[in-house]
Amino acid sequence: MNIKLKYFSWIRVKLKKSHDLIEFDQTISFKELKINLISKDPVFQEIFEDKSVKYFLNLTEIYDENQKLNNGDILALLPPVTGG
Amino acid sequence: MNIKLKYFSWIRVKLKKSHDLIEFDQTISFKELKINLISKDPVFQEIFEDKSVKYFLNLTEIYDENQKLNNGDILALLPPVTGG
Amino acid sequence: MIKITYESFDLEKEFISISSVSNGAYSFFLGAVRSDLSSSNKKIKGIYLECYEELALAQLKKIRRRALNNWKLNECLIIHRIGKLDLGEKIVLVITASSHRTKAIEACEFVIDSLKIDVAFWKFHLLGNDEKEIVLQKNSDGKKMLKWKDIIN
Amino acid sequence: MIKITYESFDLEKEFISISSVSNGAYSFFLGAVRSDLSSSNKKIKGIYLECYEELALAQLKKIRRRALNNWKLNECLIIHRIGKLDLGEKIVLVITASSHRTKAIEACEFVIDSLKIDVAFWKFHLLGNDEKEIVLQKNSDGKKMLKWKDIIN
Repeated sequence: MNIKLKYFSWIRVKLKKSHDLIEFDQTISFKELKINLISKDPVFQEIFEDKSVKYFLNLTEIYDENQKLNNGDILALLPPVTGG
Repeated sequence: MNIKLKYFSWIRVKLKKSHDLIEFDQTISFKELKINLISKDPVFQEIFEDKSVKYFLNLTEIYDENQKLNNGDILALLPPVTGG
Repeated sequence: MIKITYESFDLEKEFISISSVSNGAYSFFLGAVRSDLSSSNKKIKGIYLECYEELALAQLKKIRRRALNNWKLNECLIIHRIGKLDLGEKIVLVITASSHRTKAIEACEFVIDSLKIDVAFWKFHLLGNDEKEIVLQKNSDGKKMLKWKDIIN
Repeated sequence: MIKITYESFDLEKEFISISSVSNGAYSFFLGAVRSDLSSSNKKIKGIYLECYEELALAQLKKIRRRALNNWKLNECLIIHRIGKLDLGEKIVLVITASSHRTKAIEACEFVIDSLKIDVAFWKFHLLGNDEKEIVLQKNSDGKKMLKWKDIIN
């Protein structure tokens, strides 16, 4: 299954990319995804430790670490917004 | 001496005119002016009894009945405003 | 900038006339002629605005000065129409300009609230066939003004 | 009406697009690019606005719906620019339209306040020589000054 990751603001700048498409053999949880990402790039450690970062799954904010992710899901990593 | 009177809103409508120029032989007070006006036209009775009417002498609101009026003064009679 | 005028105005042009790179925030209030019923339940066709111009200008200057000082605004524009206006036409425009939004918004509300109870304009409803009706001051406008007492020197 | 756009906009045209004789009062908030200093005390030359467009649209719709319902507005327009903006350029416009002014003013402030903390836009200061600085949400601690290149298209 595929998960699309979207990065914004300083997260995008830090990772030097705006998105990723990641493949997994089986369904995973948000928590498992985090562990997987940190193992690939330690920058994710800093991102996930920042309590101000929000996570939106298919345009809806998620709070539950155990949230299951499905094929085709879009997960966005958002620093505090500064528009207006 | 001359006093110019200016009428606005319902006062203007009631009196069917927007202003008056009145001559007096000698200096008078606002109170004396009122008595004089009522004697000429009883509509002024109604105006002066209406507590919501304000009086501006040369663009400054007056509250004192004993305020002296001088030659060339402009006295405006203003109902509550409704602009904006 | 203060204007009392028979002419309508263009919002973009008025904005440009006061805009500057010092301003991060502009708050506008625009009043317009609303389709309404008269006190005798007739549809109004428009309004007529009467004004004691010399006094209104002096009163508007005072309100503008207070807004500029109290909220440390960079600019404050007030335009008020007079004469005959059709339904939908603009009556009054207030624009406040500041570095920050809260000041602009609060000051703009103060200006329009003050204008409603302290400036020498009077509205008449035009009902057709030369019939007119005087618009009376709303009690709520006077009460609303009380909220500014503690804020303004 | 909600728009997220690279283009600037004309206040008069946007007003006309939502004006109606049912509205006696319109409240506008206009945010613009202010001449400011970066966290390193450099003069900013402009800003860059990033956006997660699908999410921002959904969030703006929710805020607009809330404003319309809560203040019984007749209309609410929100326009937000994205991309590169020079000093003085318009960033955001909110217009609320109501029969009465208090509702329009309050709702307009609600919309801009909500937008500032709940909608997926991010600002960068442009400092010249390809130098950029992320603008932090107010009250947030820690500065994240970053120099980067290939972000702006």
